Amino acid sequence: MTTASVSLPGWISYGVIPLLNLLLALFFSGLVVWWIGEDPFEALKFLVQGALGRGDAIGFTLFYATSFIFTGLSVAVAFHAGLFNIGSEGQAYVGGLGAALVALALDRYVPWYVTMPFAILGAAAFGAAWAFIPAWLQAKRGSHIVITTIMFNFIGAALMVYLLVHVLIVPGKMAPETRTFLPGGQLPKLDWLMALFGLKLGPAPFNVSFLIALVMCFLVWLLIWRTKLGYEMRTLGISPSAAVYAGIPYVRTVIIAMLISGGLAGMMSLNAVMGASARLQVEFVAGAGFVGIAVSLMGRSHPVGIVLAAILFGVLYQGGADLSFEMPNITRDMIVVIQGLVILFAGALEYMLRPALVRLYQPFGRT
Amino acid sequence: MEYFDIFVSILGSAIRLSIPLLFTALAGLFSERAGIFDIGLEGKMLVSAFAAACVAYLTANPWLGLLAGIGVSIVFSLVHGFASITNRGNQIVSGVALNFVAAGLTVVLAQAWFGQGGRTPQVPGEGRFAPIILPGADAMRDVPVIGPLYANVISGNNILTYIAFLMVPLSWWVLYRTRFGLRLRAAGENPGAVDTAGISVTWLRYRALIVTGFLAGFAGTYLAIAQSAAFINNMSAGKGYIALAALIFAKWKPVPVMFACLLFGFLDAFANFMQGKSLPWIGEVPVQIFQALPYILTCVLLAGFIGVARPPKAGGVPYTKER
Amino acid sequence: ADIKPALVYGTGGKFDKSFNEAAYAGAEAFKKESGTEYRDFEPTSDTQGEQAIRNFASRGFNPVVAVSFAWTSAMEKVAAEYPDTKFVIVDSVVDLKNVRSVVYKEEEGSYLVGLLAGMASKTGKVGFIGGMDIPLIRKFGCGYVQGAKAAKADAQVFQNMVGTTGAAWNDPVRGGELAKNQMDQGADVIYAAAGASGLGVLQTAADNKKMSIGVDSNQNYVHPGSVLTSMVKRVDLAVYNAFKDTKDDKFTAGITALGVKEDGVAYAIDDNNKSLITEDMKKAVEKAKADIIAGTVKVHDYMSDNSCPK
Amino acid sequence: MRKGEPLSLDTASLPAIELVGIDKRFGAVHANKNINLTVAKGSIHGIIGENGAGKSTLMSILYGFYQADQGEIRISGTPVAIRDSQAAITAGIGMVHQHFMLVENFTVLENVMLGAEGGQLLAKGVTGVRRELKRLEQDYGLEVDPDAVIEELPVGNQQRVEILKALYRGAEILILDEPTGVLTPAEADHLFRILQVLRDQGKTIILITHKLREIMAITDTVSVMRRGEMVATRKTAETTVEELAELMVGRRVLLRVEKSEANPGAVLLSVRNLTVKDSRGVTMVDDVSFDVRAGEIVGIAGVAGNGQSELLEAIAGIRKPTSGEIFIEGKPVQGADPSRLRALGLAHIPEDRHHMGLVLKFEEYENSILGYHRDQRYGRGGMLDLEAVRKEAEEKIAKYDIRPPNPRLRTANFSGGNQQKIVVAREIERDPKMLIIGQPTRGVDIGAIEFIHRRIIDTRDAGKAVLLVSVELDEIRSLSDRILVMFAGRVVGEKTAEADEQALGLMMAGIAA
Ligand SMILES: Nc1ncnc2c1ncn2[C@@H]1O[C@H](COP(=O)(O)OP(=O)(O)OP(=O)(O)O)[C@@H](O)[C@H]1O
Ligand SMILES: Nc1ncnc2c1ncn2[C@@H]1O[C@H](COP(=O)(O)OP(=O)(O)OP(=O)(O)O)[C@@H](O)[C@H]1O
Ligand SMILES: [Mg+2]
Ligand SMILES: [Mg+2]
Repeated sequence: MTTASVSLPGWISYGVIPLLNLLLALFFSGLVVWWIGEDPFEALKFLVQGALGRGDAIGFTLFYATSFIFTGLSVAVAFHAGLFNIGSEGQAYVGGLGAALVALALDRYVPWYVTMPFAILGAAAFGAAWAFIPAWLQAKRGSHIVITTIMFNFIGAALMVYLLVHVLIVPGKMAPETRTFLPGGQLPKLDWLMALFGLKLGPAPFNVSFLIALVMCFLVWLLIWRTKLGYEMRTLGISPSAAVYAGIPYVRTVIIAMLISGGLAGMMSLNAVMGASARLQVEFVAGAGFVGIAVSLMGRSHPVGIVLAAILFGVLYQGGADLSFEMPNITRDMIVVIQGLVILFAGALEYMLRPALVRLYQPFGRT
Repeated sequence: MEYFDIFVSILGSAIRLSIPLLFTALAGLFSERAGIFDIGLEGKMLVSAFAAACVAYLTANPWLGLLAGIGVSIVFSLVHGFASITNRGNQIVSGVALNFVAAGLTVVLAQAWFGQGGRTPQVPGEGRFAPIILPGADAMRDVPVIGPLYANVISGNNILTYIAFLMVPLSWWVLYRTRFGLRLRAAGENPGAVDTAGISVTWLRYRALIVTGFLAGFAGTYLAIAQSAAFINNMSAGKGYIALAALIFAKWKPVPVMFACLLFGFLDAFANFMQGKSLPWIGEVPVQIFQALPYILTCVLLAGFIGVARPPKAGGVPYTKER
Repeated sequence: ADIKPALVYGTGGKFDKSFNEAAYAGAEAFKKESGTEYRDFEPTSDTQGEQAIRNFASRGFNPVVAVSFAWTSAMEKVAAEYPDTKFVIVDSVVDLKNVRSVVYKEEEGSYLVGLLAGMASKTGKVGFIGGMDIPLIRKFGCGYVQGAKAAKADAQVFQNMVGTTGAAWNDPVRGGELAKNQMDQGADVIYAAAGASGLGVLQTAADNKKMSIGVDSNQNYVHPGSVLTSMVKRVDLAVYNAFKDTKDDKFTAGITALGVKEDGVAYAIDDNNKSLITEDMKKAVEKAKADIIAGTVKVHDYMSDNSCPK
Repeated sequence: MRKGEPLSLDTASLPAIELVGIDKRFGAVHANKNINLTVAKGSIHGIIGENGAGKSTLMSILYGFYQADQGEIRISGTPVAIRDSQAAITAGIGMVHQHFMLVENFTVLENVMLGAEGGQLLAKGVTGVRRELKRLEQDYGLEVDPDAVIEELPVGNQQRVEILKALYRGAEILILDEPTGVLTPAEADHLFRILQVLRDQGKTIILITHKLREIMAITDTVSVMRRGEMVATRKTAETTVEELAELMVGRRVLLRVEKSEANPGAVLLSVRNLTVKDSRGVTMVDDVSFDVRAGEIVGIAGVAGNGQSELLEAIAGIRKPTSGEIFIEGKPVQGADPSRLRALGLAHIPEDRHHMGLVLKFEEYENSILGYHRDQRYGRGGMLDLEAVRKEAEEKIAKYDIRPPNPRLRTANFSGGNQQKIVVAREIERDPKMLIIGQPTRGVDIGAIEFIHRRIIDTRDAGKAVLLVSVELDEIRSLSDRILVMFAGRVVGEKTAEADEQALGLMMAGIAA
């Protein structure tokens, strides 16, 4: 008997299964740690302490989480429309250009809260622009968006490097990066928010873009489940043939979904560029776009799930940095391994645990 | 420098650069023809490069390195199979996942074992696949036109290069002239037909993935101990994706795959060559343009401006009988 | 005084046989001499540098030495957060009261090896392969060109960069491929200033029986008989001095520029390359060195005006 | 390969197939409930049952395509474990599936060889296959070009390839799952002649069909399935069409729907010289013209695959016509997209509710606005007012007696009949001017059929234009005021509802115009 069509209650589908997936991923990561001769439990301890042990650690964790919320939302929005956007990385990168240009233009003249809305627009517009061509190619020419977005990650990297090396670099400076933004181009830190919980933020770059991310979560929820456009996207995502029947314009919906997706990815740069480093740097995205895939898969493409998964990955990122510091034998690339395993278990092997859970649950669930 | 010499030089470079693409694209050919999209080629290449470099470094024997590269790559293929065949997971997602695991695991292990910033130590000369000078290469060198071609392009490559080109007709033969090939192609078009013919689709697809692992193992090995002399983190640097693009460009056929890979290799070589040089009228072209060119070209190809590619019909869809 | 020194490498990794390995050697030398333990950290990506530096500072390590221009902005930030900690940055300038910036006159060292290359070349064509395309690396190339032209006025110098991002330090395949290109165009001596990518250049030169020039550390031993010489950049000195000065309470902030005169940059001769350097070459290069120290030869610094005299 | 091994005497008298207590569930669907079936050797055994009754499932279990959850299979009296199709083939079973199991871009030869290549290398087997194909062609009149590519063959020939595949593997027992659904009557007759030859040679044949006429014409025995159960087995000679129909649906069947005389008004929908080609450039609809007036039902009859579906899709805006015109109230609308057509008052009940009419993963209320979701009554501007949507969904649920009456239930969890009601309610309740309908009662239980038929008549009586496509001739005849017959993409004739079934059948076969 197959179990695929048996439905499980939400708390199992959205709670127990992701948790088990995570545990499996951690278990295999533990094996790797053990294999290279370190104590996995010790490692886990360092990881958790490093991520949550102090105020600044939590600040870093939330800082990373902010980036992952943006990219996770980006992947999720596309996903709802049936599109697998692997290009959040590149869209975030190019989005950074938008944010930086706004910051560079305005930081001298106005305070940050005036710059911010323009920066949001700039980041989103540039990110969206970078998603547009793959979207158009998918919609009009049927080119597989997975491959085109990967290609655009590479193309975006080349473009950004060119601009940073030849155009935006401060003459005479070594590193290909823009000048440092003045406070008018920086997003202030959220010391006060941490203080509410009696924590000291310290040097952690946890900043206002976290709040923007939360607003975006709400807006994405609204979009997907409370607007006609969201309805169309979901129809298209679940059943393209039903979308045709319903007269939902494929080209328009695909392109809009990808523009929103790219815009959200682009806004990740608010956090990294304007919130943390106060300048546009080469490769500042540092894989956050790819983490977004894992976050979206784990969070089941729902904003609440995405926030939780993003924080989890924030813990991994921050804790992982500390872990590699405490146990030099374990490099931070361990996080990439965990990330891959999470994607594997949460995304590709999601049906592995289901039948067993259905069997476990069924005797109790039904009356 | 004579234009012809430049051409020969670029051609030689193109061949060297296209070999990993060729192995990888042929690897993808087998899995995709069997109905499994393989975006994880990149990761397979990477792990096999790592394994090959480790073993070649420890044993100073390139063949053992190759064996290790192939073995590890097959293991990765089997994991992909476990996720996407046995558990009917999304093939793209599992491929992406394996790419991450590969990128992370190789560096973690390399750093833990060798402490060289995620690289393996340099493989000694005898642990590598050295260039082979074909008979008469030096004598031929001065013969106009064919001389330089023979001496610099055809001769002077390592054994894996020749194996790669041999793999092209071999793949063709396996796909179109053997029972395994017939069934494999059928599985990619209509797995139901295979199943009702009394053949296990699962086992067939697993075997296709093993072939994929086998060929991707060559690609990684080539990168690590033929083209260079160590594993370097992320040394595949997107070649798996380019190979995939070549596969699409070639419409999933072995001989066109070879030409597509040569084209991409040529672009890469040309980019290297053009670096820092000026073009007439245009002036110095930023190297980034050349770096991005294969990716741009891939998009143009995918857009079907150069003919539409029809992928294997059942590709990307897990085979399920019972909904 | 008792000190807790710390060292943050560049992304190439500790044992890159080049830049980072030189830093490591300096730290080891200090440890051997003073018996003081130190901690080090190898970031594998750009984002890790800042956290590593901050981690060290926040845990009371002092001095904290970061060897790579890549950590400039990180250093600017962290050093400001920990004004009581002494910091050293190599290859870049951070203008803060508690930071010592150690920079090198790479153009001078590159001039010397360029001179040797020009003299050793039979074809009159030599090559330069840089890692990441940044002013610093152009500075190497520019000095090298001047040296080669000093040896042979009509010398032709091919110049290539492996890439434009951090990955360019770590791509020996492309390094080798670029070297092969240059050799196909006639170059018979190639200077690699490309971190780990340079290993590919050295390898390809050895495979093709051509000569190469190493960088940062003495790389003559990598392929004996094929590496003509190495442009040694004494990063070890910077690290060693930073540790030692702090221990002796003699730490000074500000910019230190090390050139030929200060022995900060040099060319390397040892058993591995003795056979490649003739007496004439040796004489010429020693004279050039003396001229530079004396100031009679001025090597143009690319970074002074972001251009190289043609 | 085993071919026609002589049967030893003691097994000859045993039944060819015995199924004992076969049980199969697909998740929540109980497709086969404790089924027993015995098929005599050398006979043609028919199986009938409504859509979804579980016929294909049962046969697929016998063929090893699915695994039964419980039960036993005996071949010639010996219990056999049929774990996969390989085991079934070895046991001498061949099957022609309802949905062909052919590799479309392979040649006939390659398809026949697949799984029976005769060695690791293809070259060896090829000549053998060719020879065998020739023999089979001569013995049974199964002609096909071995080097033709499947996707370029007409369906009838594709089916022959399926039969050839089974015979080539030496099948003694041949299962045909609805083989005539895609055939014209003439082709069907040809098929039946072949089946009789096979039976006379001692082969056992199981024939699944919906068409009682065929059952009466060719089978020796017939079994009836209903809702996963085997409800009866009869000797064909001893039963009647009426009895079988009653067994099939579980109660007396009303063959006619009560309806009054039509009262046609102005032309609302008209089609002129419409031609539609598919993606391969094959002409599916060929120069079709007709009108539909207010207050009448125009039925389109035809064997499946003669262009009816494509015609409907072209009118509904889902498929772009290659040439020709479509007018709604005189306005040309060809090429308009479905949402514009909806705005002009065209409602569409598609023939495939699972893939078109519904998003099965959506909750019921979400499906109740599919296609109309942009309407301002469901929320102002771009927002969706879920309260309003749910309220309306509840009203429709009550009016159409959709069960369970829960707008928050996932659509996949409704039964086929109720799913169809969701679609019908949505399309009719919008009070359209025109209604086009494809296969309104496919896979729907009899109660729902009557209900849906009633709504269609009511719609007509309210002065709407109705265009109805169905492969069920009875349905067409009982609902339509005028009947157009399609064959090979063309409208080959027009009849009134009173037309003789024989005449319609001949037209559907493309024989008489
Ligand atoms: N692979 C499957 N997975 C899940 N459910 C299935 C599957 N195949 C059939 N079903 C369900 O099992 C039931 C019986 O289906 P089956 O195809 O056997 O009916 P049938 O009698 O052949 O109908 P038809 O006349 O339409 O061919 C239906 O409810 C159907 O939806
Ligand atoms: N494609 C499918 N996906 C998921 N569930 C399905 C699918 N097809 C059928 N089902 C489930 O199978 C059940 C039976 O479907 P089926 O179409 O056979 O209707 P039925 O039980 O015969 O009811 P009715 O009397 O209305 O025809 C439904 O309740 C539905 O939940
Ligand atoms: Mg059926
Ligand atoms: Mg039913």
